Amino acid sequence: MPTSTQTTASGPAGEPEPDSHPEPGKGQKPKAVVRPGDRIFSAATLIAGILILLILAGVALFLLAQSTETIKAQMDDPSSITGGKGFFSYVWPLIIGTLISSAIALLVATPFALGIALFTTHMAPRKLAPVLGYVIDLLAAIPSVVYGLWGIALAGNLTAFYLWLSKWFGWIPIFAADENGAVSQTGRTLLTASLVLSIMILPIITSLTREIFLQTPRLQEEAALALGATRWEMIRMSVLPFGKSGIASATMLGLGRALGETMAVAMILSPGLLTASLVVSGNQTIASEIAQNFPEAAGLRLSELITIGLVLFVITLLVNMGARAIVAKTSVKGS
Amino acid sequence: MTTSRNLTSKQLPQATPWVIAVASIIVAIVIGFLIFGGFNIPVVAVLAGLINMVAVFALSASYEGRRKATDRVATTVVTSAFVLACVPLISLLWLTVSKGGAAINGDLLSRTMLGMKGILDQQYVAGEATLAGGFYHAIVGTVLITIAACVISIPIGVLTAIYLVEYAGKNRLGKAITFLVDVMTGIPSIVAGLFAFALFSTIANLVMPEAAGIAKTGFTAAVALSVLMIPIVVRNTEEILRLVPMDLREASYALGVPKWKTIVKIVLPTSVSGILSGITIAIARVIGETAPIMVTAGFAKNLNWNLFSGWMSTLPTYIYDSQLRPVSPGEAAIASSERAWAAALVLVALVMFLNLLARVIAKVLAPKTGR
Amino acid sequence: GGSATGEEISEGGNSDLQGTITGIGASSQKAAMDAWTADFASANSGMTVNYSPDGSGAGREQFLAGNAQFAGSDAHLDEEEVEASKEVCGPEGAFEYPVYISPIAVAFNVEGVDELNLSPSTIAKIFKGEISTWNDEAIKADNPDADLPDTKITAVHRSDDSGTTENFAEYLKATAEKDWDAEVSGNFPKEFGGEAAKGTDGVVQTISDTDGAIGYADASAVGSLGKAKVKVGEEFVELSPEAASKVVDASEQVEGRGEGDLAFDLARDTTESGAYPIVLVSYHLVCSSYKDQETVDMVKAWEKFVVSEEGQKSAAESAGSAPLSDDLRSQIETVIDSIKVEG
Amino acid sequence: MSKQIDIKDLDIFYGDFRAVDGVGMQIKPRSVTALIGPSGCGKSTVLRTLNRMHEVIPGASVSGQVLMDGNDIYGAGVDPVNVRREVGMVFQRANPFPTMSIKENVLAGVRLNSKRISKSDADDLTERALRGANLWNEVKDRLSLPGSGLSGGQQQRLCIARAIAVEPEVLLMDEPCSALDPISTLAIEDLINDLKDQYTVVIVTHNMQQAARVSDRTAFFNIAGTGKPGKLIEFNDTSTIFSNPDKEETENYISGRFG
Amino acid sequence: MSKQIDIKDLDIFYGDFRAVDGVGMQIKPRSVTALIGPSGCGKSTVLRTLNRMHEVIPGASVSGQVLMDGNDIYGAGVDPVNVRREVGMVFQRANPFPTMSIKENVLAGVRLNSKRISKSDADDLTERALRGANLWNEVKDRLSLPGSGLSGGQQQRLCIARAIAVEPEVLLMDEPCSALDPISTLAIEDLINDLKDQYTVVIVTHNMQQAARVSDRTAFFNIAGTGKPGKLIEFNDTSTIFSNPDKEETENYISGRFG
Ligand SMILES: Nc1ncnc2c1ncn2[C@@H]1O[C@H](COP(=O)(O)OP(=O)(O)OP(=O)(O)O)[C@@H](O)[C@H]1O
Ligand SMILES: Nc1ncnc2c1ncn2[C@@H]1O[C@H](COP(=O)(O)OP(=O)(O)OP(=O)(O)O)[C@@H](O)[C@H]1O
Ligand SMILES: [Mg+2]
Ligand SMILES: [Mg+2]
Ligand SMILES: O=P([O-])([O-])[O-]
Repeated sequence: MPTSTQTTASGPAGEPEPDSHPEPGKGQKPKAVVRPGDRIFSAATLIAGILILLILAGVALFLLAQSTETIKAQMDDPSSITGGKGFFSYVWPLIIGTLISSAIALLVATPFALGIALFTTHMAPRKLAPVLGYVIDLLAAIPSVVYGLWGIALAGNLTAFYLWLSKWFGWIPIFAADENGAVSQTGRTLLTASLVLSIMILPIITSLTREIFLQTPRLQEEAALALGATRWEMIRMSVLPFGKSGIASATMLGLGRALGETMAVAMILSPGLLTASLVVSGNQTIASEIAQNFPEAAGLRLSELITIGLVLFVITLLVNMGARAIVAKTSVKGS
Repeated sequence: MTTSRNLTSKQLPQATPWVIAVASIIVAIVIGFLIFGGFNIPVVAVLAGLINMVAVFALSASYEGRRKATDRVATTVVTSAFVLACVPLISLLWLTVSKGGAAINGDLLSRTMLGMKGILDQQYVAGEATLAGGFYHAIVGTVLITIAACVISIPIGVLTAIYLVEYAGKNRLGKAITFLVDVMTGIPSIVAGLFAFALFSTIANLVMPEAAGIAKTGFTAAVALSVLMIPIVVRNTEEILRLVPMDLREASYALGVPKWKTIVKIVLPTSVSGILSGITIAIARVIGETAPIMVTAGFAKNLNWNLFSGWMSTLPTYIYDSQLRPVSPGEAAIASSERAWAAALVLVALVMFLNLLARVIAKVLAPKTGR
Repeated sequence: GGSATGEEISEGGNSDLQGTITGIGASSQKAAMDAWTADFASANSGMTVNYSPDGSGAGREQFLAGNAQFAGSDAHLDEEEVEASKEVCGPEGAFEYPVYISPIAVAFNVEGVDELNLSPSTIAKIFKGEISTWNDEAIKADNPDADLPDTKITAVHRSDDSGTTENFAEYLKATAEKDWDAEVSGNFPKEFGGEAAKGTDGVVQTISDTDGAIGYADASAVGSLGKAKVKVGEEFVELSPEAASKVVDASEQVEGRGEGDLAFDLARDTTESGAYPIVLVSYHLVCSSYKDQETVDMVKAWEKFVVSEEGQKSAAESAGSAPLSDDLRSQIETVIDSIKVEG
Repeated sequence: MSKQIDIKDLDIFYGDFRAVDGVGMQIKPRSVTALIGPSGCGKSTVLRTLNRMHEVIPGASVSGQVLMDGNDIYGAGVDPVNVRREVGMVFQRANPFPTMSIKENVLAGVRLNSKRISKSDADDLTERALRGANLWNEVKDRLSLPGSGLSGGQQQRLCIARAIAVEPEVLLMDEPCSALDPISTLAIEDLINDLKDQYTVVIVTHNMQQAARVSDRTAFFNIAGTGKPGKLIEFNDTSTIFSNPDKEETENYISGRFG
Repeated sequence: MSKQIDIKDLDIFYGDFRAVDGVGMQIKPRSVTALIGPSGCGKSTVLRTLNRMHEVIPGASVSGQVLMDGNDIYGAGVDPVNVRREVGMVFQRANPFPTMSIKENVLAGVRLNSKRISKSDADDLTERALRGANLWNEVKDRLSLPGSGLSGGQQQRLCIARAIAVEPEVLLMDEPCSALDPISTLAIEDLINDLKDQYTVVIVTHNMQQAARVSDRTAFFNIAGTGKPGKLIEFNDTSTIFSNPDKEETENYISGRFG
């Protein structure tokens, strides 16, 4: 038995912390004792985690493998790519469209989702709240096709509004009318698609934030109330800070869906060339481009579509990295 | 010590918010007429909302003070956000329920599309026959594929979340998984489908190179759905597990309970309601998927109980197909549309049932905080 | 059409057959396929025919990868694909022949206008966005008697890659090349602008919902919308199944193909009287040889039924397609008869 | 300026369960009143009704009156927010805001009332409140670190600092020293002594010596058995309660061998 | 059977921060040892190292030895789970399992260690443990109700019952009575007295009279200032510590006007 020992905390599978204090010669690490039950269980969880990595690696590999044809074509003969000007000029309008629609969806949905979550957890009558939450959960189940049909109906009703927008706010490029002074006759614009997307991601964001708001420790809420905080101040002091990282996660989940949603956008959007204005027809998202062209695609075209899928994958990666960096920066040190 | 504060500060009468709301709407309509020369619902709504906000704040701030006013505005904003969000949501549900409710009948639930052709729909539309066809096969497909997807994703998802929360600490693998799970949420559903199909085609080619088209099965679809479902399960579960107070784990450790048992018997039951709700939302998310099912499970018109061989239909693919590619195009497409809405209603009801079930389970297992 | 005689049923239906055959491909054939599979199954209770309307491209891809026994396609195979088919289908490669002929309507929704005549170049200009109101001189010229409003034209095209678009564009390219300067493909040229909608149904719905809209869609789906008469030679031809079949009969087969390959180069620019040149011809692709006799029997029985008078009539009823001519049918039947076991 | 609190015939319910029955007492301004009694007798419950904090608990309700300088805090038109601004509270369990730094925790209440507070005022106030809670020396070098990183006792003192920073008129303390070491306890008791020059202080404590030391008047609550409501047994000057109580029940409880 | 604990040159770290420095003491079997000292001096920290509970805190580590009957609990091949089964613990804050009923809470330790226990044994054990924690009478009619529905003091006693139900050899208590009323405290102190016939008991307390009443030996910890590590100042028989301490520091602390 060693004369002196030193152990580190954290779980059996946790990485040992580097020796943080200078005690040369004193510490000799004994083998961590792990019970069979713990070993099996932690191994199971680890395997599950690694399985996810494998799946993701599989998806990435699949995308890469299928993209080689496009990459080759891009190098040998860029004009063979759809649009005739090479892959990048084909894909960048799609990237912009995707980012814009997801950003709008997120900007619209997040405040509403927080509103719903707050309302159902802290404002609604106690008996009513679970029912409301339940109804909103249901919306996650409505298939994209139905959202698509609904969105088409919505689009028709939005044309008047878009006309109005372009009349009064046309000086803002995103609300500008086209050269004939007209907006989309059908209302099937990127703005409409984004609004429908925002409704689609609403239940996903709401569900998680609601669960988190519900978990705010009573002690925290009481601390604020006892200082004479109004309900809103209590929410700002206790509930929102407590839920911060959860809100970020929920938003990321919503973003994932907004980025990847295919069918509803494909049905609603009247795609076209990239335009700054969101009230005329035009623009296209990656997911919708894939959905619309996949059935008839073969050979190089199929590879192109999968390559833009890869691009979307990378976008998701970058957006998530960015979001994480922001969350890490803004969250309070420590705690 | 500063000035003395009054207990019974001035308070607006209870009905004030409602009065202001109604007044705002009237003013908005008037302004709408004066400036824009017409009645436009969105304009009036936006205008009314803004006027209401300003009025509530102004009135409350001058009478009750700034903080109370902020509280009132916040309450108004949150409540209106809720109400406003409910409008599309209710409209969607209503659309489904009214259209589906009008069309649904027992025959649709018990028949398949086998033998279905356009002429039958034309006869129905002409009033010469009853609505033919049905989607029993799609209900079965949905249930089987969803169950299979759950069987794959829930253990992987929950275990991964446990790994992240209980074991990974701040190690690199944990961080990598957390990050990549986020990335995974952004995989477009069709890509998930293509991936699963490519995977199983490769496997099928290795195992049975002779057989044509055996890669398209319900199970392949379940795998595709799992790719979409796992990240949602992980993310939700992870967040919920992190909320379990350390106190409880310590209490258990101090009793000499091994870590894994602490997790299984203390941590999971404490958070079961949240986990189940996360799983339900994940199921709801994938149960409505169309694109990945079509590329992985094919498109069946007949009943197939076998997940591992043969094509399958699910309710969303059925709805998609009926709506976008009616059995009889043109005038009689309405018949396909009716079947589609009935199927949509069934799908929503299915999720509603699942949701209820999850809530009942959660209630039984959840922390008992009632005094 | 002819009546379904007992002989025909026994020809198309062999009730001893047991098994499943799978097809993938064009969505345009979906409605017809629904009718065929339903009828075929009632005559052959042991057999199931699956068809997944994933799209022509997917159909050809999957068929050439050996994942389906037959495929439906809105376009015939190109040279490369013909070569590729030899790998899965034996030395003679794939057989292809038209099974589904459907006129494409130029449908419109303009208040107060019930009939419309359009020349190819006017159509091209409308879809290019060069003509933007209904009372434009060019339209007036085609319709001297009509009372055309000054409504803005909303030209609706398919947002998804489709056989309908490809055929429509091919027609314009052949008949109004000066005006239609885009390359022919299944994708509508984005630079021409206009409104886009997904699927035949989406196009029809958008036209129905929008006053002043015009678009092209499979004739069977346009319902009660106005259908333009198009200028062929010197006359304006109304859309009808017979008129559509006429174009196919007037067309030439693609050169340099094998015995069993009945691919057509459609004569879009035909001036034949009464022919309606905006048609979509959708093919079936089968292998010249399969690995076992059962499959051969099943495919033969199935395909024979599809092209039989009865099958074509059923599709016409349910899906509104134009039946094949007797002449073409007998050619196809010879091809089907030559399907054999590999080796 | 401190306030007098008159409690009249107060019943408190948790749903259907009557937790406290018929309490009546008069809490004098500028004094310290201690509530003592066995666990579960309703001390915390009574305390929370004095600033309407029980309303946070679903199903909790009161009947009766609580008058502050004659105004019923349960009267019509009374805003619980105003009540709580004047009646500060320190809880049995420390509850600093975990996302806020130590300094932000102290200033949390003040920031609510007056958004604009100059940096130097804020610094002054922070120091004053933390000194008052006898925490200043321990944390002065880490004011910007999170409050949740402190030890239990330190956290509790932080909460006291937070409560006194808003200078309430009445201060309710629910076993504020139960997690504190003697030195901190001494400081808090001194603080309570200081506070009573200006404020009305009500404290729940299990430590009878503490009650004896800091309070002017003591209320003894007891409970007849489980499921029975807690009742106010005796309310009198602390000296009387500890030397010569009226009721035998009080005598028995006090004369336990505790100190 | 109880065990002797030898602590040898124990340093405890939170990450880089040295919280406790060079503690050495011998805890006798069948005795009660009290740890006293000002807040933040590391009493809780030392206590947690005796059953390796500090390992639950990320970054916490120890160097030095803790011998139980001569076996180093930090030695190679020692399973912390086994250590904790023999060394029970009651925390400063009550933490009943919220998903479990009162009875399930009491039986949690037994059940979770998957010992089969017959229903009548379980009932017996529940009653025994709850009586030992002086909670039986209050909860005997609602054993199947959730444990989180009890008052703070009741919850703490429930946790004590839960800890003693597994019949450990050593019992660590971190301010177990800080939320308890005198009657419950008395019962717990009696219980501690009973327990020491069989078990080794280590208790952290702020109540010096409690230390004086229940403990045989007392360890006084102190801290030189914030950021400095806590140190064991004096460890001796309780009577010596309270009547005639060796160190002036101890004397100063003890002679505060606390009781
Ligand atoms: N939220 C609640 N819901 C239902 N009953 C409650 C609640 N809080 C307390 N009780 C019950 O009310 C009674 C009084 O509880 P209270 O917490 O006021 O006691 P206490 O005197 O403060 O005890 P302690 O000294 O243990 O803190 C107890 O029987 C308790 O079980
Ligand atoms: N989890 C932790 N991480 C970092 N530092 C900690 C942690 N827990 C305690 N400390 C620090 O270690 C020192 C000792 O803390 P400990 O909780 O042991 O004190 P204590 O004597 O139990 O005090 P109290 O009487 O207030 O409970 C303190 O300075 C504290 O700030
Ligand atoms: Mg209490
Ligand atoms: Mg401590
Ligand atoms: O039949 P389509 O290819 O036009 O969908």
